[in-house]
Amino acid sequence: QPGGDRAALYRPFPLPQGGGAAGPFAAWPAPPGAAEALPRPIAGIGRPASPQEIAGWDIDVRGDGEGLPPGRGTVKDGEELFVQQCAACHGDFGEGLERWPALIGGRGSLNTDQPRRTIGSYWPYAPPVFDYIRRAMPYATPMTLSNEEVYALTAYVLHLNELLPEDAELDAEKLKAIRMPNREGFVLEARPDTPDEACMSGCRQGRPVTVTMDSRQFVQPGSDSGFSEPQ
Amino acid sequence: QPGGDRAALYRPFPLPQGGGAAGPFAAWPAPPGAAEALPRPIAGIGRPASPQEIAGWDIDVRGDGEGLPPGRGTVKDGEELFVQQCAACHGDFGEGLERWPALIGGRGSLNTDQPRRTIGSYWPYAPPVFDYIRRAMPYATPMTLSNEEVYALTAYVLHLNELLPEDAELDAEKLKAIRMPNREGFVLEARPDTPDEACMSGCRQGRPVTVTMDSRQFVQPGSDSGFSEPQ
Amino acid sequence: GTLAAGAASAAEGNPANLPPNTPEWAKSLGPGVIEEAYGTRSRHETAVRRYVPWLTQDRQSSVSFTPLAEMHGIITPSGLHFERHHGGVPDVVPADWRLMIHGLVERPLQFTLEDLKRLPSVSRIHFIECPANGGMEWRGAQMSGVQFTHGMLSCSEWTGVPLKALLAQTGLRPNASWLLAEGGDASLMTRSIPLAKALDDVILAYGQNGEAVRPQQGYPVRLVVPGWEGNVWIKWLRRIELGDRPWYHREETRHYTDLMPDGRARKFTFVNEVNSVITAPCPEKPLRGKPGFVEITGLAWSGVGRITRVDVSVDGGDSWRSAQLQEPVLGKALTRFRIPWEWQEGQRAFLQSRAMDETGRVQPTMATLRKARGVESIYHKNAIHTWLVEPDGTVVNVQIDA
Amino acid sequence: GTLAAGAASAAEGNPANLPPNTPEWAKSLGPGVIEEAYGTRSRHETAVRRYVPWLTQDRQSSVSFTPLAEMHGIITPSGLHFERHHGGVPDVVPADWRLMIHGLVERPLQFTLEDLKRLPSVSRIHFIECPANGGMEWRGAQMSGVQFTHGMLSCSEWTGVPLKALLAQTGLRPNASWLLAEGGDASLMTRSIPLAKALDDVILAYGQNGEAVRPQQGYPVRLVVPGWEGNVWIKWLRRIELGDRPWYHREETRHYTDLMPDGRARKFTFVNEVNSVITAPCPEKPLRGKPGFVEITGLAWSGVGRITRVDVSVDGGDSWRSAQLQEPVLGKALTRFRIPWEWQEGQRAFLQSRAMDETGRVQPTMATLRKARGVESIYHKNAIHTWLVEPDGTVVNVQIDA
Ligand code: HEC
Ligand code: HEC
Ligand SMILES: [Ca+2]
Ligand SMILES: [Ca+2]
Ligand SMILES: [Ca+2]
Ligand SMILES: [Ca+2]
Ligand SMILES: [Ca+2]
Ligand SMILES: [Ca+2]
Ligand SMILES: [Co+2]
Ligand SMILES: [Co+2]
Repeated sequence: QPGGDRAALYRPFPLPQGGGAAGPFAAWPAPPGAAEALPRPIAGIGRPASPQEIAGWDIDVRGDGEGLPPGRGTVKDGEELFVQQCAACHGDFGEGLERWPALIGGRGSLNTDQPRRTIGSYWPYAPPVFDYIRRAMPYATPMTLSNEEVYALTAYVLHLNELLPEDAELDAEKLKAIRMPNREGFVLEARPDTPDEACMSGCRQGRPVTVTMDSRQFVQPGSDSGFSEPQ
Repeated sequence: QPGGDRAALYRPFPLPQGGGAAGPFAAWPAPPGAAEALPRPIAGIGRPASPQEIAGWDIDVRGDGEGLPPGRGTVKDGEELFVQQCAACHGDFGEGLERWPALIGGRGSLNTDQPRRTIGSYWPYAPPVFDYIRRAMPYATPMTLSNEEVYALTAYVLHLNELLPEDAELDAEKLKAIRMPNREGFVLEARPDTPDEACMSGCRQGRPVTVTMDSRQFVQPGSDSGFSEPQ
Repeated sequence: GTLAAGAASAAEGNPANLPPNTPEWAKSLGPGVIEEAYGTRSRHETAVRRYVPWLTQDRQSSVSFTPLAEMHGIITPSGLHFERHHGGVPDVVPADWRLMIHGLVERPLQFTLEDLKRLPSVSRIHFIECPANGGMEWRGAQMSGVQFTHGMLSCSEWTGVPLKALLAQTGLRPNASWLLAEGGDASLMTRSIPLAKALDDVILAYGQNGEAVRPQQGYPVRLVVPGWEGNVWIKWLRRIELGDRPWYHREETRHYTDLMPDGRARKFTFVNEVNSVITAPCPEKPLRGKPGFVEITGLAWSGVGRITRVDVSVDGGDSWRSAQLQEPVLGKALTRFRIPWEWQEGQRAFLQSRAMDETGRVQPTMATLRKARGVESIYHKNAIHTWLVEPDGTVVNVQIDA
Repeated sequence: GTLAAGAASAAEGNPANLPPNTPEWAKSLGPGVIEEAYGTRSRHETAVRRYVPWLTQDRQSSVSFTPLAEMHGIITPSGLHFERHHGGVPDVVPADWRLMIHGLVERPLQFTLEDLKRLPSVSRIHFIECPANGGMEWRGAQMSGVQFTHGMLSCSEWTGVPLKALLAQTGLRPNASWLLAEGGDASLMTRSIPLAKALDDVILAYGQNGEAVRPQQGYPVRLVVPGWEGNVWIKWLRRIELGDRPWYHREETRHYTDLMPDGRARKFTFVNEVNSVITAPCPEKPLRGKPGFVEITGLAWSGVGRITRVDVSVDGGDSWRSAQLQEPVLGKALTRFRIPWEWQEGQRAFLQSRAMDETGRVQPTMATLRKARGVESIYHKNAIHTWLVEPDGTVVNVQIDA
């Protein structure tokens, strides 16, 4: 690993065989010595979780689509649901109202000085869009939509991002097949990435101190930046 | 010192020259190295305390009577004040009402299995009676009596304890001269006074465990002993 | 399997919130940030300080106890720190607070709170214990739980100014050997403290667990006298007078002296000696319905230094095993110990813990302590404590023959 | 002399309570014990968490900041612990709380809170920091004080069960390499955690500073992931699934990844690197009217181990002196540092602190950090911070050329 032992402190996981080349969805190896690291189990503490109990809570959908439930939904149905349940915050076209997050835009912006991170510009994989809408949206009443409805909403949001045609219907297989624009946009943790320098004297070598930025152009020193009462 | 270095942990003070024989009111020597233990003073923090400011707060009276103010008071005046301001709790004769403390009694009880600690039976020196009444009594309105009144009350309380005649008048010199019955009743800290034993096995040498006292004769296990609401 | 499991859960909670169902709090937003700009605990938590009405006539000169059985780790939440007052809790206005230092000094001075906070500061984690802790047990077991047998005990991170930094400001006369510390409450509480201790590790604390010292613990400034009995940790401190001998005030003669069987009393018994207690199981945390694995846990402490070992017995002191000490083990601080055990329904057991400190002091048995001091010394009871585990898992405060 | 002194005091407080007078609270009884069975702070104390309205649309998915300038020592009072929620604070009923562990395990299990408390426990003092702490400063100085530049930072004593003790209960399939931790709040927050960390020092905490974890910090149970970014310390924990690869969920792709200037983002950047900040003087604690001695104090921390050194500069990094570190210095915990200084009215100064940890990592300058990562990575800003002291003692958040 680059950076040697110290880098392992920042990346405490063995990489998949072949590293990045193995693709994002290869299995990652178990850390060495995992089994031996466990203490002895203690009898009588903890109750079996039944398959049915697990099923109700095991709602996660992985980046590779593992966990996607059966069901399907169309962009068209999604549009209707979106207008009813989502547009108040995200805007009719996912453009984002006030400071509620935008669900579209920003493509090509990531290496500019105004990067905008959205589903279309930043999310690397599509199935987590389903996962996130199901677990967390609509914001004030999450976990109230059916899987069909979540498929439809996911379809509509992906359509808004020009990743699905207007007449598309989405199911698990189709969702897994979608290739997101920023799929290759992620690299592994790369720290430590700054030198370990600790000069003790004459460190400025005679250069006078120049203020490059003064917070007073925004706020007075003190506690002006924030409030302890809702604003 | 008995117990060696370890005893010094429990009595971190050099004793007066001649130890106990020097009498209770001898000066105690300064600990070695006191001056050197101080860091350097920091300029500009702290304001001089003027003699007048000190005088208002420097109310302590030492065991030897140092700090007693000018003034005087009679047993007779004390009795009147006591009935008005103290008897509601301590009883007309200092016998103590309900569980308010008694100010008399208990003489000769200290080495019995029902010791009673009072001014007459336990307090070693008389001037702290003045000190305590002045700083802390009457219980709900302390620091409201004049020095004359405190002398009178002290006189009355000492009279109740048969340490002053009915017609006595008390002032600083007379208070210092009173010899309290338990004056010799105190010895220095004597720990460590138990052995350092830590047997690890077979420690009961076959003796079965006998319960000598079971709290259930008073209370049920749990939180029965106390309350989180005033009773 | 599934149906049976469902029935079992129903007995313990609301099935609507249990798997496979989505709990109600996952389906609606809760309150947002700064709903509490200064936060409080969950409404479901009920641990409280308690007092014992028969101990004192009123609640102003009284004591309340820390619920040790509910504590985790070594830090005592400030809201549950035991209380001991002699005239109630004064409402000291910080702008009106002054500390006066005078007597055998070179420069009598007074300090504002602001002054104090400008001086060099230190932070230390230390226990504070009332020397009367467990005093009710000298004659025999009579309290219903660890809150009352050992609950005049707490441990906090204290921040403030070393007393020696203040004495540096005033200077010391060469003959100064003791000082009088005086509180500002209705009892104007006073105690004499030997100068050697003052120059060692005494702190004037304005911080407790990261925030201001709580009113019940001496706001705005209290003394921290590490390892020494709580009464000398003068609260609501207002004055320090340097002298050349002790004052023999009421609280160091009438109280806080230890009466021996011969009728003489020991004075200046400052140190809280090596001590420990099991906080679970205990009468408040019985084993009823929980056979099998038990983690025995408790607290150990010593007024002269670090805890080096805690042994635990489940057979009334016949055999002992050394417990694990939770790092960091700090001097004059609570030390949490833990040791695994197996308990089976129907099994009687006598649980005890025995602490040792870095000076080699070992906690005595109750019998040994009584032999040395009788039963009337009130203070400084540091005997090995016994919990009886009944066959049904009830835990009882008892004393045994040793 | 006396009269003048009296006049000076009057300016600062109520003369009726100042020497030579007896303050009113020494002349009447205050409230007694258990006036507050669960205590609160003095009514004179005003430190509060604060939020920044323009940062978020609402207060449910938002953040509030610890008032670091008001803190003493290293323990954060739980009432002032910063908050970061994504769907508000759920009111989890403890009897209805369940933890489910499943996936690549031998025995899928669920646990009640009671179950958890029966298992072997540990206590550890650790900091928690939101990786977005200071994120507003990547482009330049824009916040008015240390509460906002560094206040997504706290340190508590956490008590709970090592995650590996729970994984021992369920067993592990040989191919398990990552786990998903899921919260029970309205956002059902999820994060993937590598198994190596889970088996190292991760705790399921039910205790915070001696009492139950506060609702805002995850009551009844949260993950403690020492040294790692706060977002993975899943609160209101309800589920752990073992898997053989990470999940790439929204909070580990869309958020909590670090965008570099080339448009690519770093993923799985878990560690909060070595960092420090001066908490006094600071904009909230200016030097106005206090010339002379100043104790510079602050906090240092590192997500990979102990702090070994903190240097302080008052001249914008030209010369440095090493500060004193308050013992105990604990791994992945806040470390308080202090160093004396003299400041005179009219003097301009640039205060900086620079921490080092036991792995040799040194805090970079803002310029160095920008050179490595640009200004758009939001997270993990650990640059040396600068406070400008103006000639009148005002303290300003600035950035300088280095
Ligand atoms: C009341 C406002 C509100 C409504 C209504 C709402 N959302 Fe959201 N949405 C939010 C907020 C706030 C977030 C960000 C939450 C956070 O990260 O803490 C968000 C985040 C999202 C995201 C993630 C965006 C990103 O790039 O991270 C998606 C996707 C989303 N919402 C979809 C939906 C859908 C679909 C609906 C309707 C079923 C919906 N939202 C309804 C407020 C709302
Ligand atoms: C409302 C009840 C009350 C009244 C009135 C009262 N006291 Fe007390 N007194 C107390 C209490 C309570 C204590 C113990 C306080 C403590 O130690 O915390 C006490 C303690 C004392 C003691 C110390 C006894 C000992 O041996 O420790 C003396 C002496 C005393 N009072 C004298 C007086 C005098 C003189 C007055 C009237 C001027 C007075 N008291 C009025 C309640 C009262
Ligand atoms: Ca799953
Ligand atoms: Ca005096
Ligand atoms: Ca300071
Ligand atoms: Ca004592
Ligand atoms: Ca446990
Ligand atoms: Ca990160
Ligand atoms: Co008392
Ligand atoms: Co987020």
